[in-house]
Amino acid sequence: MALSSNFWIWIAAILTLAIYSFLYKDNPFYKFAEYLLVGISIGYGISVYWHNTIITKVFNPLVYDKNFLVLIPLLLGLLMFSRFFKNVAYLSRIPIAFVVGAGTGLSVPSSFEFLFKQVYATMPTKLDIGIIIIVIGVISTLIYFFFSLEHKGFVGRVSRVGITFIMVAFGAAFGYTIMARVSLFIGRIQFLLSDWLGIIK
Amino acid sequence: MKKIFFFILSISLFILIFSQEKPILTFLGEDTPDSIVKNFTIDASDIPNDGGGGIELKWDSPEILKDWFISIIRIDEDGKRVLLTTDIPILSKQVRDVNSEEEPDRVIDSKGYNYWGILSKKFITEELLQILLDTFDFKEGLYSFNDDTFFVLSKTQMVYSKASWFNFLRLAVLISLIIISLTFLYYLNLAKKGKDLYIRKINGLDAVEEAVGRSTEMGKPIMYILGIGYVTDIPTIAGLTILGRVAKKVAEYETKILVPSYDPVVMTTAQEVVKEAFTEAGRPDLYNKNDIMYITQDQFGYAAGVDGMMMREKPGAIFLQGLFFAESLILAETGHSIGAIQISGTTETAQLPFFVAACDYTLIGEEMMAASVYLQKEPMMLGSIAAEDFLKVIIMSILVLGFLLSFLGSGLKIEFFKNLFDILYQALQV
Amino acid sequence: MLKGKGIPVFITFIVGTIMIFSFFIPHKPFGDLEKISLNWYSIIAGFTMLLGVDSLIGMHYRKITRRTGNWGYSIVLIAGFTGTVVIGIIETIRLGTAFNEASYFTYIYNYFIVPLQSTMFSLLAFFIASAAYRAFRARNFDATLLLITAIIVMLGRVPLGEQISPNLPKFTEWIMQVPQMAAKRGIGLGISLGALGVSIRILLGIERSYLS
Amino acid sequence: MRFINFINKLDKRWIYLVLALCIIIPFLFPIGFPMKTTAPVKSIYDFIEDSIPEGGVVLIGADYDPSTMAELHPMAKVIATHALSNNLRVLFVTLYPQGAGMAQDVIENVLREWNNSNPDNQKELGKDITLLAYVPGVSAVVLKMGEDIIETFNEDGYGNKLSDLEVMKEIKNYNDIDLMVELAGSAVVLTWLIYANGRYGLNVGIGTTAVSAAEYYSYLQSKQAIGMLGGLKGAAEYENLLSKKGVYWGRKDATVGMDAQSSAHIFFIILIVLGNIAYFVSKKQKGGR
Repeated sequence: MALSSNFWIWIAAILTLAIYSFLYKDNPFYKFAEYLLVGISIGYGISVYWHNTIITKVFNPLVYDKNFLVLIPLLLGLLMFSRFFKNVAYLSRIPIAFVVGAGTGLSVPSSFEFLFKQVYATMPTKLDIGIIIIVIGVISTLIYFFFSLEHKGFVGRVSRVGITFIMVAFGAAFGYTIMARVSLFIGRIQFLLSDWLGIIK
Repeated sequence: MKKIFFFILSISLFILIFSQEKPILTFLGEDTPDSIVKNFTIDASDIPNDGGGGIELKWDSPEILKDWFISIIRIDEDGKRVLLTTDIPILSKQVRDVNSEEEPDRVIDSKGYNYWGILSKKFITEELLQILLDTFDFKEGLYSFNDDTFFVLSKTQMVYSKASWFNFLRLAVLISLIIISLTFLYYLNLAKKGKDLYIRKINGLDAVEEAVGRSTEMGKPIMYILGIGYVTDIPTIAGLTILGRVAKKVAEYETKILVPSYDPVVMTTAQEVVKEAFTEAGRPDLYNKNDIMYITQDQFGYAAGVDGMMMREKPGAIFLQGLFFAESLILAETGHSIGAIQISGTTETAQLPFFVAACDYTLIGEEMMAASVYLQKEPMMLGSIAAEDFLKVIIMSILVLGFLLSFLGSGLKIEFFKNLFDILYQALQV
Repeated sequence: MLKGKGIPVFITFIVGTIMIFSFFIPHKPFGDLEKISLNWYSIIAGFTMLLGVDSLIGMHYRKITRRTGNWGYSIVLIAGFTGTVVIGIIETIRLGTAFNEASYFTYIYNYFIVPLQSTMFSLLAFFIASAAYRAFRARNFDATLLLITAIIVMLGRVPLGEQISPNLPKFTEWIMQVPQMAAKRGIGLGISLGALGVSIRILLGIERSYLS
Repeated sequence: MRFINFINKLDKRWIYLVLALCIIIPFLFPIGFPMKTTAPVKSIYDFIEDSIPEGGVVLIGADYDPSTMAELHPMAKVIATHALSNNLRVLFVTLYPQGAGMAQDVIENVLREWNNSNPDNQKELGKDITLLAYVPGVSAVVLKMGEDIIETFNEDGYGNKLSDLEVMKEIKNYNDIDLMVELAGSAVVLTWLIYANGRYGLNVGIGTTAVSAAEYYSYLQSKQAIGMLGGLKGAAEYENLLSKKGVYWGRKDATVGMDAQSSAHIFFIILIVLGNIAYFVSKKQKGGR
């Protein structure tokens, strides 16, 4: 195994190092990589969009399936361009209103399902110390999110317990995630040492 | 007619036998060695609570058939044959005939279908499958093909699929939706009538003024990051609402606000939000559309772009409000390294620990959604917060009730409470 | 009349309500509404993407013509953008689709975008270290608790923890399954209630800043 | 005191540098942190070591793709190597098309390492080890193998007829397989447990990702699975057992990865402890003044 002779591997390796140089400080290499990534990813995004949306979701249904329903989003999409003209700019509110309405409408039932699932999962089907702690934890955390009561007296004390639970949870989640994040770096190191430099195999 | 067809088929098979050594399909008789096989039936029925286009097939799995496979062929009113499945273990007990809209052979509502089951101990070969789909005259009984025997089973009754007008599985959700809507309406009404409603202190939000003020003193801009959500995401909308309040403060302090965006719809909306806030503050002249710019719709491309912008513009205060995923800490750590005051908030629980670690103030989950209410303190908005709290009381009551019932039922072994608990438990399942 | 917020708020209300009811009605056309609306969103968003590109490319174009700021890098950005699009077009003509294994467009994805993205992502390994170093100080009771649980869980994830006590990995799992889960559920319940609150405020037109 | 000041004003970049070294050094100079062998890993090892007679057959299921390769690939290597070292035959099987490439890579690697290190006991593809061709059907394939393995696949993954291969001699169905180890990060593990173990009584061991491991503990308790390798750690433990036995020559990928993880985690803890010491010392100083 030796240094890679593949032109593309070299590009990937140099770009990788350019991003890491940001850890030292902002510098021309990082800037180059950053602007390149933003530029290429938009170019890529537009191409994917052209392929997945314009062709598959608008052109094909319109031309082959004679599905004229897609004219509605097409029109709504065109209304977004009213932003370019000051006197009709307000028209762009219509597609936004549509999109937000659909989004909130969809989120209501899914919030419900989530609510039910969480309560269902918390139900004490068997009695042990863990279940008792979970019930106490859920209730005290919920009390912490009480907004219409001042957190004083009993409510205050329970919400303190809630904060304690939240802090333990954050500490645990933080510690638990480190392994996954270190793995990401290991992945890049393997690429650099093995695919590019060929030091390890 | 069918008999003639079968006759011709038999003759042609006969010819085939003698003309060449091709695989042969022979009918061995209606009698089957295992009476159980005879009694094996498939039930076909419309799938309830769906939008139509689906039929469910079920069968028992007797012990004697545990090593067998079943293949199913669907024949519609017009005689068109479609292969539903081949060689699935009898043990699986059911299969659903559901296809996507694009599939030309999908089940169509109010068209009649029969299903034939083919039981075999070995896999059905491609050749046999072709015969079954093309020329085979379906008749119950035992057959042999290439030395392997298999059974053809009685067809199911004619089934029709139909779409339902109400999904009964979601009844519990509908009932609670009605209850919750009524709760909201009650509290909104209460607020309308002028009842004083209270909202507790939210630390991070009191710091908005301080953050904007200090940043202005240092002559640095403010940066507002809405994360990588779309306008359809509730946290993003909450973030946009907070943006309106922050932008107003920014206009009052006559400083600059930068909003790098991930989604173009969010960008255009943010532009309008900031513009209106500046107008409200009486400084429409300070509004610059180009300060609210699009970066890219690529998670880490966005993170790279915003990081670079932070390093070069050196904002004095950074707001991270919206939907954040893995990029949360990349942004928050870079923001910290340039010494900005950071106020963050998100509903992504997985990212909250990182915001808490890296930012000065963090709005945790619901606090962020309540922020717009806190910042505006309009009676109607406060009413909705009070309704949310009332619902929390209901949830807590259910949990406490569940706990008590479980204690009495499972702990003290009182049957009555155990049954009550089971009822409650079932009701919560959606 | 169109200029006010009245009509948009009405549209939001109607669309939102239909969406909520379609959750309970599997029958056509309601059953398909979710799919259709997501489809429509991607079409509308596609048009706004052009607004986005206009915003970004416009900004960098101005930088280049005025020679302000890091205008040199703006050339890199625009070159990257146009290069990718042009190669996409050429490869589509050459191979029928740009998303072909042999296409240079795929090379751009594999050797530019993937390493850049994954390296950006891997910066987290470092940032999580500096954040931990700074934040995990025993300033008060809560902070102490935070840091102790973090350390216990860290130890429980690696063989060293097992060397200290074979129960440590089990204890780690217990922390994740019990107290961590409890707080996560509590926060989750709060979030779904909060989301309901926001949704209802939006549908009833109480909250309308998104329509500014 | 100078040290405390240094810690208090510590530039982040020192942290970054040390962390990077903590992770890179194990790759260049493997450390081999001590680790205890956990019971589920040991039981798979012991099974191959003690319970299978020479010439026996180990079936390895490679149902993973590049996304979980880091954790599962080392497992495939160690188990295959271990089986070869006891002169057992190794068959790879895959229920998903992506798995075939993974399995071929393992076979190539293991054979190369083995033959380089054992000139007097050369192993051959088709004689000691092979990959069964991919056949669609998942659970149906698992069931059919219980009847007749050669008929299920017909060919090996390289296009040779199975009936001609020496490695398949006297193998008819699960009765002739001594152990099956399924490597997957998905629920396909259950297919093997339910059908192959449940119906045909095949001995099944599990190799899975650290994330999925928790799901399968109950199958260990109920003895449906004879053992389990969980994540990089499980693979590293196995590598250790093999090198103790003296039959592992390849790169110990899992051990190295685990070393990097361990040293990174230890560094995190030291960092936090140092930060707190500095914090308390400087707080005391301020309080004393």
